[in-house]
Amino acid sequence: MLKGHRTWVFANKPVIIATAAVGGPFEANGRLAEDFDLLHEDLWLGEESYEKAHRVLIEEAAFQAMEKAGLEKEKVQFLIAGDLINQMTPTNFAARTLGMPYLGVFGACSTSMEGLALSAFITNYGGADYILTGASSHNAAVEKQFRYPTEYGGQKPPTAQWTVTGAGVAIVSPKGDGPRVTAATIGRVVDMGLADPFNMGGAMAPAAVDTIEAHLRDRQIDASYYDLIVTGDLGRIGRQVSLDLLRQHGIDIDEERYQDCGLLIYRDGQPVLSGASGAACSAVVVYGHLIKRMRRGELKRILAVATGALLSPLSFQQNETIPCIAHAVAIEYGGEA
Amino acid sequence: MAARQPFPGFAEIHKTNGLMEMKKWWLAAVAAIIATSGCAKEETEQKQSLQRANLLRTHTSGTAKHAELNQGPAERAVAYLRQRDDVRDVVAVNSGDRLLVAYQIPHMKRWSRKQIEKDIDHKLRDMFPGYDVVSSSDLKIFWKTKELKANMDNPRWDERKFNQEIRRIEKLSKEQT
Amino acid sequence: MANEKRKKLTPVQQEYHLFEKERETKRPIVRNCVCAFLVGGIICTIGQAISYFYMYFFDFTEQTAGNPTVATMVFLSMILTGLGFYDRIAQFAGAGSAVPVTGFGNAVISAAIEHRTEGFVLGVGSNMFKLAGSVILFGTFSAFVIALVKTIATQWGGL
Amino acid sequence: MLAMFFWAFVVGGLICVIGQILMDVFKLTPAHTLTILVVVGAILDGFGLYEPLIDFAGAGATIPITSFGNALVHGAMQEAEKHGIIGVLTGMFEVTSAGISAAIVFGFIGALLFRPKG
Repeated sequence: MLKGHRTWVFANKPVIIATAAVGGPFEANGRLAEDFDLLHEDLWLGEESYEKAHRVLIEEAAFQAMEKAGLEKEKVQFLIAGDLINQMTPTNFAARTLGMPYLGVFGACSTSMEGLALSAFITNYGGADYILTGASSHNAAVEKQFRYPTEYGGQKPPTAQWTVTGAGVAIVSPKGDGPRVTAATIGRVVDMGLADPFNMGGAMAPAAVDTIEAHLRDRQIDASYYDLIVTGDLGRIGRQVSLDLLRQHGIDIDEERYQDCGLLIYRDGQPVLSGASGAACSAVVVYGHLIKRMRRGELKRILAVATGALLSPLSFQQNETIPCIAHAVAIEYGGEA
Repeated sequence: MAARQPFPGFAEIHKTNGLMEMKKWWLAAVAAIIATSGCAKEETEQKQSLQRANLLRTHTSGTAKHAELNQGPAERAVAYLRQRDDVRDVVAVNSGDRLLVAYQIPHMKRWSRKQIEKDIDHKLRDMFPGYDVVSSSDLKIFWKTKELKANMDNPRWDERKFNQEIRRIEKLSKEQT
Repeated sequence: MANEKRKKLTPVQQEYHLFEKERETKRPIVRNCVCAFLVGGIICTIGQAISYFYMYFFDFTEQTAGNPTVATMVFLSMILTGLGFYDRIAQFAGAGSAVPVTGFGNAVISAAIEHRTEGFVLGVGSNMFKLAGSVILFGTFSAFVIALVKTIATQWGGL
Repeated sequence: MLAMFFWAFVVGGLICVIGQILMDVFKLTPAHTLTILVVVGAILDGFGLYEPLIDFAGAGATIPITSFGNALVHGAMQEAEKHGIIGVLTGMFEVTSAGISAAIVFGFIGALLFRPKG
């Protein structure tokens, strides 16, 4: 049901019955290593190319989630997923392996919540019994496409971010036990004219602020309604900028309750500069870490705002600025749910 | 590493033992290269200081022992270059109508190396009109000429061999990049 | 250049630019310059040692020792790139490892390694110069123009 | 010889600092920075200023990418002196060939031996 301008409130509250997160070697050294279902110590995952390794990440996460939910892959009606590589081939090939009816979605690093919002919408209206949704990225494959060859010695400025290697998926169903998706706000493209591909956090912050504001306004709730508002991959700079922007717009958020997936995933000592990014960043943190915390009862209501920078190497080279987007999904567990 | 639950029949954690082996091998190779180049440098310096001693000796004892190799012109060239303030070190040999002069320019004057070279070449040609003069400020030529001079006392060296060596150095000095 | 770009933006965008700039982590320029100086200097010193090595043990003069030295440096760059060290050094050294010829070698070699998965002809062959190509292009073209002007000036300038 | 090492270190280091400033202050990509340095090297040689720098600093001037531009001009000029204007075109890679051919050969060998580590 549409509420306000661009927020869906789901009357049937679709359930996230199972989630899974797969990570690479860098994530294994990170802060959230315990929350992954599977960690690889080799970036290649034994495959011939990084793109193939990327595909394997998605497949593994999907199989893990289905096993946890006790589902055969034939029982899952739809797969809604995406990644960052050209034409989304890793996800396409994973969909070939999985053999499910498939909707490929692209929202850059906001793909995870875009997929979750769509899945919740479809299941809420009886469109499916089970939908598998997720997002993934592979550090080396993404670097290869968006930046330089992985072994190229180009110094990254302190504003740069580290692309997460991993995949996070969730299975959404109209019934079952687990955290429930209660609302979702679809973001619009916001472009504040920043053009530095090594400062994505700064570029994406206004998009996150725009979506958070719209969400709170549409639902007519206060920021304190949520135990945690978590942004996708704004990093250190983006988080600070968005926090200040929100305050400037009169939305007071407790700093403790405003976190960023890109800052949660790694340890302080890891050389990630401004934080993590990538489509997998919000996916593995929400589906791996936060859903687990909700199940443990530590968090009751969270708002996950995945942010995406909709650029390509081509658009950057043609001096285009970076258009950004953010999608917000409210997940609640316990209490009145 | 934590939280690894291999999925039966599907997921496998791929170890990188083979790669590690290779890494070790390469490291050893790199270490060897560094070690050898380090030694080489040391040797260079040692040898050079030895040569300096040699040069001193040949200089004081005089090189005119061999009647067929009268080093008069070479000594005159050395004497001339020694008094120039844009020459730090000099060594010269002559044989027949060939005069080979190698010198080093003080480092801060190397900026105008080309002009100094040209100037010295002109001056030497004027001083020794009957000679085919080859002069160079190149370090390699300097080393070679020194070596040659040190070998002059070697009884096994005859004039033919000596001339051959001079021609070789000459060719070297004319080589361009 | 940055200012020109900014002029095209709407006032709201301009305001955000300033807002964001204030909160941006500044590049540690002084630290980067010191690191670049040290690492760049060390690489050049190693180059000097290698060229003395060639001069001492082989028949190379100061003039001709440059070629084998450059080749050796590119070889060392290949080893470091292949073992995955060069990009680590570069994150610390910045231009200190990019400007020396080892950086040129790294640009070629990293691209060659990276695109090996696309095959040797279409991958390695056609991507090898995707980073270093611009250096070769502009180096060659500017050298052509300069040499042409100089030659014309010396040949017909005297007329 | 010690003086040579010292000045190679200082001059090489300073050229790298110029590169770093281009990258950090003017926010140029590494590719732009290196391109500018190569062109600067070529221009300096056009005015006959790069050779003295090489004489003075040795590898401090030959190892940075600026020497690439210098060598290109040098090769072209050498040939031009011998064969006139056509030499400009034919002599270009005479001197630089070592750097480029080494990069090509070792690049290919690298691709045969290594995989990117990520």
